[in-house]
Amino acid sequence: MKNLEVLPLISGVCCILGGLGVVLHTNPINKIIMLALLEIGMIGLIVSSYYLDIAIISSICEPICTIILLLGYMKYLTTIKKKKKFGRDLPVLSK
Amino acid sequence: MDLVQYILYLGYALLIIGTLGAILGPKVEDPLIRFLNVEVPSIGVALIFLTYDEDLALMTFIAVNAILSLILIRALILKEKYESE
Amino acid sequence: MDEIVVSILKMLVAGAICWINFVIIDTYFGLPEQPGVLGAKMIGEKVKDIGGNLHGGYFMGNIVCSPDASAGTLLASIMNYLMGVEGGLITALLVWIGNRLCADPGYAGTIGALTITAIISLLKPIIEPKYFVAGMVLAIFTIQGLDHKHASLLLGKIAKKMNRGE
Amino acid sequence: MDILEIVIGAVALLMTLRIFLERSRARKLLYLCCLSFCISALIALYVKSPMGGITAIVYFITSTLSSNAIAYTIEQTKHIE
Repeated sequence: MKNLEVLPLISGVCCILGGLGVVLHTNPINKIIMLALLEIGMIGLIVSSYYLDIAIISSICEPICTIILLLGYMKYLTTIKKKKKFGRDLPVLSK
Repeated sequence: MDLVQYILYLGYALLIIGTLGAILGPKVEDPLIRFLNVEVPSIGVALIFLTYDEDLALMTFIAVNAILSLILIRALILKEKYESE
Repeated sequence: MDEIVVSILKMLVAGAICWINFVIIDTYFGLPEQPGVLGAKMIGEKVKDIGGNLHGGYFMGNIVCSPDASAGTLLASIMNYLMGVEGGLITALLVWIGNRLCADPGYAGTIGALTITAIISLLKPIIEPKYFVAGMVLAIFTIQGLDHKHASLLLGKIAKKMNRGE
Repeated sequence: MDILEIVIGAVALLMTLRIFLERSRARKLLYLCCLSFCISALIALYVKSPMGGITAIVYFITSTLSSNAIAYTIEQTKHIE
């Protein structure tokens, strides 16, 4: 443990706490914030082994993944709300 | 402890946490929450790729992961939509 | 032991310079007046709910949602540490591109980067550029990380004194 | 280890713990912004070459983009829930 620098130590703490946080939280937006923390840890570990080009590619792909998850969450939420509203109305209409 | 061993053990820890969390985590009956738990072991796999110096595999894995999440979340929305009709 | 005290003193002085630089530039370009994007409005209202000031909350939300003079200060001091004066100009270009991606006019970021480049090139014989990197982290820690209520009250008072925001 | 890296590392460790323990969603974003400042400074102090500076700039701008999207979604879904 004595020949490690500061960046790998911080990134390791980010990875472990982010992984526990994604599993333990139950609201999807909280889970996505914790996923951002986990990806911060992964980028730090990639940089600390000097793969700088892969770090650039990875940090460009991270907001794309986040935006896809957020758009999907909004669509999913509106679908569930619409299903609940129809579920109350539809038997009345079909009678 | 060496840097390589440190990253390797970190990747194993993320794999174990993520797999157990996807099976018996809290409120896992909702498919969106289970899908978000599955993202954790994929980052563990990326760290293990990093340990064995597979740089091309790591780059491909990270890029494909973004596209894969698009397909899976589209499938979830379609399932909810077909169940409501 | 004497060396450590001197380096901590240099870091604190550099932090004070960075704090004054980015707060004045951001307030002058009207960050506390209105939220630039929709997310900054939500953060300002949440900060107001815990007892802070609304305009200080808009300031903090605008820092989170787009790279402003704070990001310009940090990145320009990084590139000055690594490349010299040319790095500051490259940073101004890249921060402007990032600002346009976040749907912002982008004057605050570039002017912040150019100002800190001028300050660093003036002060280079006394304080080396790597102290500015750590000083900027301490400066952003006092605003975003320490205590949101009192920080937003202080920012609101500064905005009122400079006639930006009520 | 340098004294500057130790100070920045202490700030980053404190921010990580406060993100994990905070209840409100909007204030987690403020702590996340401070953490990405710290990591960007640590990358530049660790690599010490111009390519490291480019990596730090690209990382910081894209992390800002991601937190912008999260804040926008919190505002949008407040009316639905």
